[in-house]
Amino acid sequence: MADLELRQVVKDFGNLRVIHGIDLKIDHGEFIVFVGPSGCGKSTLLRMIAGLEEISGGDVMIDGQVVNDMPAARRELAMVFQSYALYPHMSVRKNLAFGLETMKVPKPEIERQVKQAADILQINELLDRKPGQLSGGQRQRVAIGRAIVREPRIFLFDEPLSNLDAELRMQMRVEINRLHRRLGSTMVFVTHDQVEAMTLADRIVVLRAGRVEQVGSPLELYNKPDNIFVAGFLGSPRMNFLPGTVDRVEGHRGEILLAGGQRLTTEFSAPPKAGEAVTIGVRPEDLVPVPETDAVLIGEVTIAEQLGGETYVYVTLPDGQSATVEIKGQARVRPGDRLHLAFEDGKFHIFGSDEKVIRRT
Amino acid sequence: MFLLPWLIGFFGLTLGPTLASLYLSFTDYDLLTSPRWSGLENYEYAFFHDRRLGNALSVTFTYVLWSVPLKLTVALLLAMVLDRSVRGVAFYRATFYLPSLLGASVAIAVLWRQIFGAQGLVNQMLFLLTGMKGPAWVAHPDYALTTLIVLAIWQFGSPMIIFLAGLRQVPQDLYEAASMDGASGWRQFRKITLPLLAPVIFFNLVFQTIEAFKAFTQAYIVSGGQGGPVDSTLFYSLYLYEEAFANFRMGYASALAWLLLVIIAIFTAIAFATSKYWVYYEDEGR
Amino acid sequence: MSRHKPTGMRTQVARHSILFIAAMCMIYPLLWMIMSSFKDDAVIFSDPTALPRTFDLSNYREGWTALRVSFTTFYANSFLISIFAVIGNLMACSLTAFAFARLEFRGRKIFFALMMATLMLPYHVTLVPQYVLFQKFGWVNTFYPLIVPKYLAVDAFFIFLMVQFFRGIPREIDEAAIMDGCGPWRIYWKIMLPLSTPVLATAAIFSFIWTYDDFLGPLIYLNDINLYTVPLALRAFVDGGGGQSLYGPLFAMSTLSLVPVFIVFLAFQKLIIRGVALGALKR
Amino acid sequence: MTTTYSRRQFGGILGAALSATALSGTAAFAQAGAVRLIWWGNPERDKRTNAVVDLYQTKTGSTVSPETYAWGDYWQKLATQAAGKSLPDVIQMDYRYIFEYARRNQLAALDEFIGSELELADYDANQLASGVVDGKTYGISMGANSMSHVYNKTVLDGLGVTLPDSTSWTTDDWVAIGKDIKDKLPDGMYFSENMGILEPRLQTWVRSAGKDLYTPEGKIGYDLEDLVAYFEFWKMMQDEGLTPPADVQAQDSGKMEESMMATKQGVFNFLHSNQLVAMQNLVEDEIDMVMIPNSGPNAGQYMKPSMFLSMSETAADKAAAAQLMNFFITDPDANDILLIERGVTGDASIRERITPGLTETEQKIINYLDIVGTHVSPLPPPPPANAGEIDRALRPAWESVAFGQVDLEAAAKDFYENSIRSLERA
Repeated sequence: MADLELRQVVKDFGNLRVIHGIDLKIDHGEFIVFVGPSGCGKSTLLRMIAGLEEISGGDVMIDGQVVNDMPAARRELAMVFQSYALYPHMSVRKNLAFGLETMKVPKPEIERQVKQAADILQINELLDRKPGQLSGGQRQRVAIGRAIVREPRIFLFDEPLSNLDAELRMQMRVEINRLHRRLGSTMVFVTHDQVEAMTLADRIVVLRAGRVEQVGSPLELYNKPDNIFVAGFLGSPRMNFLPGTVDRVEGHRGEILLAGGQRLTTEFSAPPKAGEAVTIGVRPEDLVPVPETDAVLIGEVTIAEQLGGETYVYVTLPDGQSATVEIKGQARVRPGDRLHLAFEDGKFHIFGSDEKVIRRT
Repeated sequence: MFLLPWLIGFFGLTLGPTLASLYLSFTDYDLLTSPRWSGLENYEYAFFHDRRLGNALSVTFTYVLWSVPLKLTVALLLAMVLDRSVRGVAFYRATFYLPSLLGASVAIAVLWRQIFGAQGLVNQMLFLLTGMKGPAWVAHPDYALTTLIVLAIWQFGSPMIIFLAGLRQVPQDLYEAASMDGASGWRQFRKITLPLLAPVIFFNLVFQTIEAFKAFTQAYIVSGGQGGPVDSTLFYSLYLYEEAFANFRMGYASALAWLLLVIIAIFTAIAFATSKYWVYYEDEGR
Repeated sequence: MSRHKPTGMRTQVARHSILFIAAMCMIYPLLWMIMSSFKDDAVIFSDPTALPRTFDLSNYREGWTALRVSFTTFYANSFLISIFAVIGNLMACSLTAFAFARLEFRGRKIFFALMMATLMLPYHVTLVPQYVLFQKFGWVNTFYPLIVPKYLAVDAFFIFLMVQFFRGIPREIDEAAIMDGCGPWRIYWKIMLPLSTPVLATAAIFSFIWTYDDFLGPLIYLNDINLYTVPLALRAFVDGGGGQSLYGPLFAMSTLSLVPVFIVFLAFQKLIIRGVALGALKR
Repeated sequence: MTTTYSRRQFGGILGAALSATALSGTAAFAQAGAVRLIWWGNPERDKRTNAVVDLYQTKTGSTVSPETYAWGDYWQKLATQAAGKSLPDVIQMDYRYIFEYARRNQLAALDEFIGSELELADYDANQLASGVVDGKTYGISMGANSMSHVYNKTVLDGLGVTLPDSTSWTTDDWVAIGKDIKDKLPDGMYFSENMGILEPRLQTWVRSAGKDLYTPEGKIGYDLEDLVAYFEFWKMMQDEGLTPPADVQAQDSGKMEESMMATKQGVFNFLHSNQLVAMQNLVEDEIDMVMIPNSGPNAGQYMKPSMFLSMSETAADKAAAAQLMNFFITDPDANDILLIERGVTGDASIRERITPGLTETEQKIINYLDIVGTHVSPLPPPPPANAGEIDRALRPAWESVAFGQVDLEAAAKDFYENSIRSLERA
C-alpha cells in the first residue's frame, strides 16, 4: 500500500491553474525528490500534501485515507522549511518541544523525544540557545530535529538546503541521507538543484509548469530521459543539443542531416517523418575526440576549463552552435585548436519536433 | 472573530457617528434643539456663499503645501547628517525628536506666541544680528501663518526618525560603488538615496499631509482660538470648530467636515495614484 | 560602528557645530519653559533669557494645590486611564491587526481600506454623535468613554503599525506552527505576540503618551473635578476670557505634566525610535 | 467629597489596574443627589467659588459637584452637554449666551422660586431685570459691571496730566490729551490701545449717537455711516501714533496679560470694571478707571450684569439648585469670600457688609460704578441669535483695515452686509 498517493491533484489560484492533475504513488520508506525550475509548482504540491494549501481538485491520500479536508496538524506530517522557520523567541529545546506540547503529549515523553532527536542530530549542547545564536547549519539541524520529534508518517522538505553555502550543503545532504536510512521514513524533498535530486532520491519526480514530466530513479532519468526538458535538466554540465533534420526514413532506421552538414544513420524507437526537425542530445562525457576520419562534428575550441580530474572544453561548431565536451584527465587543448568529435559508442538521444524522445541510447 | 472588537468599535463608534454627522450635514442643527432637515442648504451655502470658507481653504492649503515639504526636507537633511556623524547620535536624535512628542502641549503654544512676539526671542536675535526691528510675527497677517509653519517644521522629529531608519537600510556598498564610478555627493543623493528612500518618503508624505490638513491645536492656541489676525490663520479645522461650537451651527459644521474628508481623500488618492511612477519597492507585490 | 569612511577633522567639526546649533534651537523653548516655572509672573515675559535669578519653588507649591483638588488626584486619574487604555489598545489592536495581516476572510481589503480611511476623519465630526451615544449609556462623567473605545480598536494607526509588523514576520513561521498543530488563536498568542514585542512596546508607549496628553476627550466626558486628568486641570490655569492667568504655576505644572512623558521617552527612547520607523519600512 | 490619594493608595490603584473593580470603583465618583455647578474662571475665582461650595456643604449638609473650565473650553463643553441633555444644574451664564440658551429651552424659568428659595427682596431691580428673557427670569445677576477706560495713573501723574470730569468728556477731549502727551511717553508706549476690534466699544460709540448694536426686533441697530466713522476714528488714532501699530496691537488675543496695558505699551485700555483687580495684579504701576468718553450727544455706557447664575431645564432637583443659587447671591458669609470678584452685587445689605473690607483697588470699582450708575442709558435690548458670530467677525474686519489690506469703507460695508446676512441665517 502506498504511503502517499496523489490522484489527479489540481491547484488553482483564482483563474490560474498551477497544478494540472498530478498522479503519483509513493511507497513507504521511499525518498522522493520533486525537482524542477522555479515556478514549476513543486513547492505548491508539497504544501498541498502538508495541508498548507487548499486542494482545488483530485485527492491526496495518506495511508489510503483521503486527507483533502484534514487540517495540517492532524495529518501527522512534519515539514522542514526553506528558511527553517524556527520560532525566534523560543530556545532550541522549546522549538523542538512546541509541537508536542500543542498536542498535549506528557512532559516526560516530550523530554525523551527531544533528547533522542538532539542525540541523532548532535545538537545537545545547543538546546538552551535561541535560534538567533545559531549558525546556518545548526539552525538546519534544529529544523530537522523539530520534524523528527513528531515521529511523522511522512517528512516534507521544502528546499531546505538552499540557504547554505556549498560545503555545508554537501555535508547536510549526506546527513539527510543518513537520517533517511536510520529512520526509514517516507520523505518528500523539494529542490531546484538537480545535484541534490540525483544524490538524495530513490525516485525523482521532474515537474514543469504544474505537470509531471517524468518519474523514475535518478539513473533512469539520466540515462533515459523522456524528453528534452528532463534531458536538459539533469546532468552537469548540461547535455548538448544539436539541431538536425530527418533526411530519410525506412522502417525503424533513418538518416539525419546535422546542421553542420554531417550525416548520421540511426534506429528510432518511434520513427519520425522525413523532413521533420529533430534534436540530437549528447552528454558532454559522450562527445569524444576522434581522428579526423571518424569525426561526426568539428569544433573550434573557445575555452578549456582544467579541473584536474577532467577537462571541460567549450567548442564552437561550424554552424555557430556551441557544445561542451568533457575529457577525462588533463587534456592538452588550447583555444583555437580544432577538435574532431564523435558520439561515444552510440550514446546519443534523438528528440522529435514535439520534444519527446524518438531514439534512446 | 478576531475582528469582533474592531467591528463593534468601527460600526458603533466610528461609522455610526460618522453617518450621523452625514445626516446632520443635511440639517439645521444648533446643538440645543433637535436637528431640522434642510436638504442641501448647507452645501449650497458652503459652495456659493461662504467667503470665509474660501479663505479657510486657502489658509489650509498654504499651510499644507509649505509645511509638509519643508518639514520633510529638514527631516531628511538632518537624518542624513545624523546618519553620517559618529558621536552623540543618540543625544541629537533624542533632542530632535522631543519637540514632536511634546508638540501639542498648551505650554508650547503659549511659548510660541512669546518667541515670535514683538519683543520675542526672534526679534531680539534679529536686532542683535542686523540691527533691524522685526514686526510682531504672530500678530501680523503676513507672517502669522509662517510662524505656524515654523512650528510645524520644529516638530520634524518623527519623520526624521523614519528617514533615519530608512537610510540605515540603504546598502552601504551602493555608495561605495557609486564613489568608484566617480559620482559626486549630490549625484549619489539623487541617484541612490532618493530612489531607495522613495517608499519612506511616500509614507511620510501621506501621513504628514493628512495630519497637516487636520491641524487644529496649534492654530487654536497660537491664534487665541480666533484664526487671527484678519483670518490669516483661520485653518479649516478651526473654522469648522467655530461654526460648530461658537456659532451653534453643528449641521453646517458637519457639512464642512464632510467636505474636508473628501478633500483629504482626494489628496491621498492622488498620492497613491502617482506613487507608482516614483515609488520603487524592492519587493513588488506581497 | 561607523558606517562611513572616516572623514576629515574639519568636516567633523562643521557637522557637529550644525547639529549642536540645531539641537539648541530645538531645545531652547523647552528650557525657557522650565526656567520660567521658577520665575515670578511679572518677569516671565519681560525677561526672555532662560536663566532665572533664583530657583523659587513657590510656583510649584502654588500650582499643585491651586485647584480644589490637588494634582495628586489628577495624576492618579491620568495614569489610571492611560494604563487601561494601553492594555485595551494592545489587546484589541493586535487582534485586529492579526486578522488583517494573516487571516483570509471576505471583504478583507475593503475593511482594511475603511479602517485606513478612519485615519483621515476630522475628529470634530464624530464628537457630538459619540457624546450622545455615551450619554445614552449613562457613561458621561465616568472613565468609560475614555477607556472602552480602546478595547474596541478604534485607533487605526496602531492597527496599521501592527499589520505592517506582522506582515514582516515570515509566513513560514505560521506554517511551521500550523504543522505543529496550532490554530489561529494559538498562533496569535504563542507565536505572533511574543515575536511582536518591539511593535507592542511602541504601541504601548504611544498609546500611553497620547492618552495621557489627550485634552478633548476628558474635557467632553468628565465633569467631576475629582475625575479630571492632568491636561484638563492644566487648562484651568489658562483663561481665555480676559481673566487673569497664573503663568508661573502654569509653566510649573506644564513642566511637571511633561515629566511622565519625558521619563517614558528617556526610558524607552530606543524602542520608540525603532517603533516609529516600523510602520514606514518594509522589513 | 474631596478625594486625594495618599502615596500608598495611589500605588494600590496602579497595582489594581488590572482588576475591573478598580475601574468601576474609581469611575463611579459622580455623587448621587449632588447639585452640579459649573463656571468658567481663573484660579482666583476658582479658589473663592470652591470655598463657598465647601461652606455650603458644611452649612447645609448637601453635596455640590463643582466643575470649572477656562472661558474658551467652557462653551464647547456646555454646548456638548446641552446636545446630550446633561447640562449641570446650576450654570454660570454670560449675557451674550443667556438668550441663546433660554430661547432654546435649555434654562429653567426661575420665577416660581423667587420669593421662596430665592430671596431677592433686597436685590436691585434693574440688575434683576437684566436676567429676564421674553418676560421670564432665566438668570440672577451675580453683580453689576460696566465698561470703562482704565489708565495708567502713575504714568499720567508723572507727566502732570489730570483728567477732566469723565462723566462729561468727549472723544475730542480724550484725543487732545493724547496728542499732547504722545511725545513725552517712554519709548514703545502709546497713548492707548486700539479698540477698533472691541464690539462693546463700538456699542458705546453708536449709543452715543442714540442708536444701538441691535434693535429690539433683532436687526442691526446702527447705520453703515456710524461704522465707517468708528473705523475712521480708530484708523486716525493708529495713523497719529496714538495707538500702537497694527501688528503690535494684534498680539493681544483678548487675554488680559496680552493687553497693551499689561505689556506697558498703552496708557489707556478698555476694561470691564470687575476686571480691575486682575489688571492691577499684572501692572506694577497704579491704575484707575474713568468713563468712556462720548462721541455723541447721548450716554454710551450702561450698567450690565457681569454674569448670571442660571438653572438648567433638566436639573433633577430644581429646589435644591435654587437653594445653592440663593446661597451664592444672598448668604453673607459666602459673599465675604466672593466679595466683588464677579462684579458688584445688587443686594444692598450684602454690599454694605462687604464694602469696608475691600482693598483699595476694589473700592475704586465700587466708586466707579457709583459714578457710572448716575450717567448711564438703559440696558440695550437682548442681542439676537448669531450676535456672537458678528462680534467675532468685527476683529478680522477691523484688522484688515488696520493692516491696510482693504479700503476702510469697503471693509465697513463688507462687515455691515455680512452682519445682516448672519442675522438672516439664524
